[in-house]
Amino acid sequence: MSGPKFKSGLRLMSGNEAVAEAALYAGCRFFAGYPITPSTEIAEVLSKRLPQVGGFFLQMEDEIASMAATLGASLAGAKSMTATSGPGFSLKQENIGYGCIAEIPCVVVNVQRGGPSTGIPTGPMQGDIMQARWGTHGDHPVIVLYPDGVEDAFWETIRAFNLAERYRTPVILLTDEVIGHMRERMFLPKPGTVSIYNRRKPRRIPEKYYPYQGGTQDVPTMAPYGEGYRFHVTGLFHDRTGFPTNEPAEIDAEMRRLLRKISRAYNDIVKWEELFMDDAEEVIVAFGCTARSARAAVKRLRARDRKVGLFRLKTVWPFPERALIKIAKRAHVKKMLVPEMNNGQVLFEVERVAGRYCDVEGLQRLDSEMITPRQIIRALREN
Amino acid sequence: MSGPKFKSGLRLMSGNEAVAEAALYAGCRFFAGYPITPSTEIAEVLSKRLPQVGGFFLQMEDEIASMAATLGASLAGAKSMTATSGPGFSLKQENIGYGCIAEIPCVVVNVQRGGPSTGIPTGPMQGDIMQARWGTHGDHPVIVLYPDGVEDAFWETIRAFNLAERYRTPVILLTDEVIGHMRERMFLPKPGTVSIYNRRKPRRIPEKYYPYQGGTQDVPTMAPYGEGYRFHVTGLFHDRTGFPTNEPAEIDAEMRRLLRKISRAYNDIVKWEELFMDDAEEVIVAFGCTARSARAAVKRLRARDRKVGLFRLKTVWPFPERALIKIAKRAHVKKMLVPEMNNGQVLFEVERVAGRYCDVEGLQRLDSEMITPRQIIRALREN
Amino acid sequence: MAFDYDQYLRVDRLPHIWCPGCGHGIIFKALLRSIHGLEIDKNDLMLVSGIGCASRLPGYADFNTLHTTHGRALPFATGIKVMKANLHVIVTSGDGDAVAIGGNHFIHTCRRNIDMTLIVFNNSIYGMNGGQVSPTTPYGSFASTAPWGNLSVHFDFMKLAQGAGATFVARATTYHVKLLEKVITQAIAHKGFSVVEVLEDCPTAYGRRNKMRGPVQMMKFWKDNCVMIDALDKLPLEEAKEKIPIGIFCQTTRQEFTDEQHQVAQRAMGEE
Amino acid sequence: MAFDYDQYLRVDRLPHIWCPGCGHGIIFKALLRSIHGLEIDKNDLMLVSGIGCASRLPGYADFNTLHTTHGRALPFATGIKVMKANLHVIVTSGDGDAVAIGGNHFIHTCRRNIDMTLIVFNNSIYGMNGGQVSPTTPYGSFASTAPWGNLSVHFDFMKLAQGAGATFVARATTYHVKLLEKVITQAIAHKGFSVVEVLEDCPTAYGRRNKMRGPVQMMKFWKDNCVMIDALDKLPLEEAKEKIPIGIFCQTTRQEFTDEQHQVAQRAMGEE
Amino acid sequence: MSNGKKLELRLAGSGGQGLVLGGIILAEAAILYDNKNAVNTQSYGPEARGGASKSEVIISEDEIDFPKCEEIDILLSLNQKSLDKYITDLKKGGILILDRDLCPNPPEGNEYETFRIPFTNLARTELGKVYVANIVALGAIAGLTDCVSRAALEKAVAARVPAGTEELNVKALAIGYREAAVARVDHPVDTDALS
Amino acid sequence: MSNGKKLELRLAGSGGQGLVLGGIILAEAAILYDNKNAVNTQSYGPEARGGASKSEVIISEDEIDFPKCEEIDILLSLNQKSLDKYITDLKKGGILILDRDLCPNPPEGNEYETFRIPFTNLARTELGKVYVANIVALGAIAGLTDCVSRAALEKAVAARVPAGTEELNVKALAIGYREAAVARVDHPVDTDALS
Amino acid sequence: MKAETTKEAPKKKGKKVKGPPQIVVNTAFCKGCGICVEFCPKNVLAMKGAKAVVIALDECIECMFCELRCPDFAIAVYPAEG
Amino acid sequence: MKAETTKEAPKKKGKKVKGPPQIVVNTAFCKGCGICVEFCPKNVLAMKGAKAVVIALDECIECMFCELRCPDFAIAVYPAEG
Ligand SMILES: Cc1ncc(C[n+]2csc(CCOP(=O)(O)OP(=O)(O)O)c2C)c(N)n1
Ligand SMILES: Cc1ncc(C[n+]2csc(CCOP(=O)(O)OP(=O)(O)O)c2C)c(N)n1
Ligand code: SF4
Ligand code: SF4
Ligand code: SF4
Ligand code: SF4
Ligand code: SF4
Ligand code: SF4
Ligand SMILES: [Mg+2]
Ligand SMILES: [Mg+2]
Repeated sequence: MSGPKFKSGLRLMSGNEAVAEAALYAGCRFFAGYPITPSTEIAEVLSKRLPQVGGFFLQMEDEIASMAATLGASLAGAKSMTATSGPGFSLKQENIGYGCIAEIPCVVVNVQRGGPSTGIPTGPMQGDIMQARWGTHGDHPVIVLYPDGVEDAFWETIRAFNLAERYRTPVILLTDEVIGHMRERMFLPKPGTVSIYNRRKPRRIPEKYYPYQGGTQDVPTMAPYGEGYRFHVTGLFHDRTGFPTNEPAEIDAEMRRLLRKISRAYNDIVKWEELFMDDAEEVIVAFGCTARSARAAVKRLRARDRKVGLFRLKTVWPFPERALIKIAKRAHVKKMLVPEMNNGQVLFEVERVAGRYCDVEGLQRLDSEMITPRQIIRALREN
Repeated sequence: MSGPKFKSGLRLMSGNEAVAEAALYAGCRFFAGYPITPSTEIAEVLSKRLPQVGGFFLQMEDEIASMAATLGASLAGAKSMTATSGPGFSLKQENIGYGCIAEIPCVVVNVQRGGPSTGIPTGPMQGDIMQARWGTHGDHPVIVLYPDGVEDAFWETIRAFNLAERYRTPVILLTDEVIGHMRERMFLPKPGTVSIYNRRKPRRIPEKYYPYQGGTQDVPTMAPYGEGYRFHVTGLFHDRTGFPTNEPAEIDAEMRRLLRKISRAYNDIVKWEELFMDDAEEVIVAFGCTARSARAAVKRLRARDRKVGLFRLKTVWPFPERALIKIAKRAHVKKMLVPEMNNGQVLFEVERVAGRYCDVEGLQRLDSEMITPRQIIRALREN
Repeated sequence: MAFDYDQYLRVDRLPHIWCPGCGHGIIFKALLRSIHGLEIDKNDLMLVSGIGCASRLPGYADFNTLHTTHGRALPFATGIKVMKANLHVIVTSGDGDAVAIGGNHFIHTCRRNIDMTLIVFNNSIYGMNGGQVSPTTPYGSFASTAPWGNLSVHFDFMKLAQGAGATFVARATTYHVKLLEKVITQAIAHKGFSVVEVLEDCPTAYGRRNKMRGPVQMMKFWKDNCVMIDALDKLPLEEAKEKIPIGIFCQTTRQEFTDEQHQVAQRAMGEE
Repeated sequence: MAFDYDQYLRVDRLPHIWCPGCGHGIIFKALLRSIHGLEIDKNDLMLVSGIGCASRLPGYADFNTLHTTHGRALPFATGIKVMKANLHVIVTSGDGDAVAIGGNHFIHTCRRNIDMTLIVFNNSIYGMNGGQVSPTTPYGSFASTAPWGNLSVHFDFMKLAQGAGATFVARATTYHVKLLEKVITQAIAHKGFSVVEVLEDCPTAYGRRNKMRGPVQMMKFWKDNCVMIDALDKLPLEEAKEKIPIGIFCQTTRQEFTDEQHQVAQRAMGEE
Repeated sequence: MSNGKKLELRLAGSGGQGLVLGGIILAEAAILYDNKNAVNTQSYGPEARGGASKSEVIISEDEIDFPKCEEIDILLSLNQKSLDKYITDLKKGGILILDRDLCPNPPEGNEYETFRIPFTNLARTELGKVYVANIVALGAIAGLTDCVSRAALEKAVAARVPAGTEELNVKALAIGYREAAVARVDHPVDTDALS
Repeated sequence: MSNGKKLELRLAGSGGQGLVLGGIILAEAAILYDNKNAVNTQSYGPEARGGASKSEVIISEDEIDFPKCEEIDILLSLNQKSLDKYITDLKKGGILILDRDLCPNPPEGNEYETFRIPFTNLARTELGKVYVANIVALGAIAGLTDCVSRAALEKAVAARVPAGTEELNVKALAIGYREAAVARVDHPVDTDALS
Repeated sequence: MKAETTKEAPKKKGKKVKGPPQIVVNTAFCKGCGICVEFCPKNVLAMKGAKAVVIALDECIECMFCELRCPDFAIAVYPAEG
Repeated sequence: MKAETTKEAPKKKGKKVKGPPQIVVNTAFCKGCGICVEFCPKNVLAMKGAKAVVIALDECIECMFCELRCPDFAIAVYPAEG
């Protein structure tokens, strides 16, 4: 972590600023984007900050080009990032899929706004949870993180880069208009004190390098372009050499390795936070800005001796399904409540994994206003 | 149904040809597309056929423009369609979302190929099931149909247009490379014998017309542009007049009506096919080309007195969840098997709705080859 | 004579959201006068836009109006025009809408020569989104995403449109209001695709960052630096180089796309 | 003297998938000779493509190679070039890849003047996808999606590139192989964005539908109808109008994008 | 606010009146110099200028979970439109601080402790710069409610305003404090009771 | 194929050899003129010309569920590459029909009923058009296996080939039938046993 | 908007009025940009607070530029008849 | 491809060879497009079946056009030395 431009210490920062600053700590040196409310400040901060640390900021002609340039820069060896919101996230999908199959590390930030379509650009919603998982065509694994505040946004951004580099894959960092724009206390660490993962480069000589040979961890090493390793990258199905194949057996092997490389790393990737969970009879499963409301609700209810707990998703995908099943199976757990600013997206997953062990209910808000602690309390009381 | 160019009778046709021809029967007079394997023949047939019935075919500069022009033409009063495959479907998502919130009827065909990304353009897969539901940002309802053969493709295309017009919404017709390219017997009906639904136009005078007032069915009437009704359409949240609003209560009302207009029509929209289901102990839930394998497997097993049945989704979204729950609750139903050419997408839904009542298992194939009847039989035998 | 704008306005939606001195309103008014001058029935006029400050315009005008997605107004409009050839279709786009995200549709619409008019509200910036650099921001200018100065040369709309095959290409400014009305009128009357670029000010998002605080200052800039294209030759070369030409750059005719589409249908229906 | 192509080929991947007589192979070879002539180290050369027949080229060449998504080669390449300024970045695109779906990236890359070379394999058709009409298909020609004849005028690449601000713009054909090699060499040597359009044949998807069954016939067409741009003046006007000009259309210099990016970083790092 | 409770403030006005900055300064004063916790959020419409926009600050010594105001203790409004729109969540007995001239119609009755101060006019007449009205208002808020300490607020203002305008702004702040002090003479405020 | 069973045929060769059309003609003969059921599928690589491609036809009197071949009864191959790639699913005792010159290495042993006929050469020498080799092959397939009736096949060919070439193609078909007839003299085929 | 006053416009917009020219500023719409003031060739207009006002009606030559350049539909000039 | 024969190329590609010019057609790669044949100014080449063959080596003027225009890396001309 070099460069004179890191100022550690206490700050008031917005979530978007924290994401931008964290990217620099994580080693990001390339950003390509197309501005869109409410993610724009990430681009604005980085347009100023990246050159200060010797990096590059490109405002491209659209979101598709932004995603493409982000992937290109990563192939050339950079840690790279792009940021957007709903409409732009939709446009990036094709190239996100490319990044997954070509195994190109990068971070894609989606600061969710009110949708569908143009919706309400300046208002928050959480309607892109499923899109983050299923937005591009074809099956592929995906890592999606979702912080719930400024400090968390900072650390989850760093985690996003580390996971991207470790697993050679695009990582999606979801936030929302509330997290993105709200300003909170942020303690910026000393540069150099943050633990950073850099992609593994090949140790073999170029002639023996296979850019898509998974090895024991299923994650291939990655040579940057232009450093003596001349290899081929394609979005077609390919074998370990990177060249296209039509052979069913090879396609199958590639797909299964891609899926396995993420599924086997469940413990490393999937994180969550528990609050008052030990004896909780009612469990609120929440994420992002809505987890703030849930936390307030849980504290207030605990003050009234209600046995309520909070299970906050930090990793949304892969879904923390093993953890939730365990909890749902606890004898004293009666119900899970999933409050979301959408029509019930995570609710689907909780129903799927926990539905056979306990009651699962949703609480949805679709008007681009935050769910309040009171609403959650009311929802628990009602049932 | 006019025009001299409809030739009824027995034919050998491919699925893509049947979709194109059915569109004409349904009254489609506008198609905008960008060619992509394996959907291209739909465009090719329509480039020839549309002008013959007085319609218009536009090959646009990309898929985004194709989707936009398709929506524009519909607003101008035409039944319109576009067709694509994986990568193009990803690109169309933003404007599909626009079509949903602006309530613009049209049909979007996705002939699924092998993916993710460029994958294997000439091979089949079924990896876009979830994308068809969740591909665009923000929550909105969606109608997705999936035929399993040429004749079915013909009739489901007509149903897609009818549903689009009846519910003022884009309807997605999923097929796959197998259905699209395979040639089968097709009996083309006499023009005029097919029942066709046309969008309801306003009966009120222009001054009293509200383009987004739902009425009892929640579906607003629709005036075409240029016929004396001067109204406004936007992708922002809007009130019944069509003009933008930031008011939470109005946003909420709009979102709930949008969702309700589809959910209340469940019985009209959600269709499926049952084969040997009455006494089935093992139920195969299948769709598209894989349903062909499943049907073969069921027949062969029935010949061996195994109590196996087939539940074939014709409507994938909204998911036939009520029907499946009823079946899963039957005492003699022990298991559901979901064979898919993807990593288990419909499996998620079946687990969610039926998981608490019976065993649910998946059978996945990821190598761009069809699941064979033998594989299905083996999967049933194993457990 | 005071022009009665109200006849074309959705008066209950006014005042508009644009900032004090924003050029968008000046162009809007010129457009309404042009439409009036051409005696186009309100029911026969279609206004289409994408996303941005400029793109809010159709919401205020009492025609058939459509506010689409960012950058996609032209293909939406194309679908409409082909189906309803009798409509006069006018697209109002910001510079970003038209040639950043919308650049591909722009060049292809020029190429097709479909009978529509595009009016580009060129304030050299992304106004609505808060002042980010645009493909029309001058080299070296500042923007919220160009804090070190813009590194890229801006598009010359006139050259780009002609390079792509447009048949009517003109430029005016919000200072030159009479020229503006005149070229918009000619553009709408033109059979084929017509592009009018209007140089205008955005005090909020552009001016503020580029030492042009007020709209007045920016309009003076147009006044002092723009010259009618046919007067350019008469200036000494050095001086001419410094000037921004305005006026009609190109006006030709060739096969129009909607016509062709309808002719093909005629041909095909005839062929038994 | 027989040129040793093998030194630049992934020989085990040959023969290539292109049809008999497809122009792509001719251009490929000219490109390899140009690279050789410029004495560029194989490790310092980056080939990027989109999707299409032409886009399969990088897979056969022993450089750093990248086969991206349809139409997006240029922005991928931009990311690479900015990060690794020492790489010679060459993009090989089909006409559809470059100016149908990729049109926006094309004009913006021209505008930015980033030091890369784009070679457009212009066979006037979507070859790989099976013969659909392209923005470069001549007006009136037939394609699988233009059974009634193509209704749109095609782009003039040379005008479009110049209109968008490219600093090196040239055209050659697969018949004029020596010119081809020469302009590719100059394009790669050019500091800034260079565009080379190569007119070539696609017997399978284009020729077949347009009464040009064989590649030979198409190459003869280039031979008979193309004229060096500087010789055009010497022809009688009527005759000149019928000809297709080839050669270098534009060669200028201005600030290059990667340089600027690096200079800004220098500036910003200095500022404490 | 000497107890551990939390205080909810809302600053309302139109785009361009500097209330976003106002919220940031308050939050920064609390966090960086008063060693408290704070959260600042905003909401605004599509207009770049004009319209009704708001900025909210919650100040507390504990963690702040829900970041939006639920029951507002203090509402500042710099124009009538925002006052009408955003007064709803002000709690009974809450403190309402208005720009006297730009909010000609204050709520009737005495549900709220209302203070009407001509911020914009003071900024124009005493400092010659309308645009520091927001800072005058900050001074008045702090002076009326002790939500942040004066030393903290002065440092926060100086750190956030454009270089070269520190003096002007600290003066603006002082004017705000003066107005507050004057007002409190006739109209005592129980700052301890806040929240 | 006089019983209700189904017959699985695969036509293999390289792109451009007309096997897609061949499959269509066979299926159309079965459906439109023989009043049977049929399904035709294909698979091909990225190459527009060359490579290994295949076209499959299943003919049956019942519904055809699974549309791909599982156990092939009849395999035609017009080049060696396709033969090598696609022979795998030909069932034991199945009928293998090869272009003699373009498939120089037929499988060894007598697992299959193999017929080697110089389709391409016949088309070139007897008709002067290489491109009707596929139709010659269709004639031979039908002549060897009776998978569709001759009347049906003739009608299907005439309906599908470019206008003006009907005669040429029917002649090509006749040549195929002749070759089949000749071959069956020495090499009897039990067409009833098929499938 | 209700708080602000609007000078009443002549009954029939678009028609010339009798008597001297009339210049009407709709103060509810005027955003005070100053464009009309700046570019009036005869200094007929001035800013008062944040609104345009007429200060020298007699000087007006009815060139209409104030109206044409006002971005806010806020100023209208009704030329004198004849 | 194995079924087809390939004339062996001179050991060192890119080097001039001793003796008369050599023209080598790689029949495994030649797709028979006929371009080399058509554009050889001296009719040195001809098609035989679907492959190019040399029929008049002596006529060759070493212009290289056959090689330059062959799309398939299938023909190489090794000029005579000196
Ligand atoms: C797909 C997408 N990307 C980005 C945005 C965010 N956005 C809204 S308006 C705009 C640019 C507006 O600039 P311009 O088109 O020049 O219009 P102006 O506001 O200057 O009139 C942007 C980037 C969006 N709405 N949709
Ligand atoms: C997003 C997307 N849309 C469409 C396609 C289908 N497609 C593949 S190649 C191609 C066009 C190829 O034409 P061109 O770029 O001219 O290259 P050529 O094959 O002629 O060399 C198309 C439309 C695709 N792969 N991806
Ligand atoms: S931000 Fe700029 S373009 Fe948008 S309304 Fe304000 S002045 Fe006009
Ligand atoms: S289809 Fe056309 S472009 Fe593609 S390889 Fe064949 S000849 Fe070349
Ligand atoms: S009409 Fe002309 S002279 Fe009269 S006030 Fe307006 S600008 Fe001034
Ligand atoms: S131009 Fe219009 S908005 Fe501006 S000051 Fe004059 S009247 Fe007011
Ligand atoms: S080198 Fe020239 S002369 Fe010799 S064979 Fe080739 S084309 Fe003919
Ligand atoms: S040009 Fe090449 S591929 Fe074509 S015939 Fe000659 S040697 Fe063969
Ligand atoms: Mg703009
Ligand atoms: Mg092409």
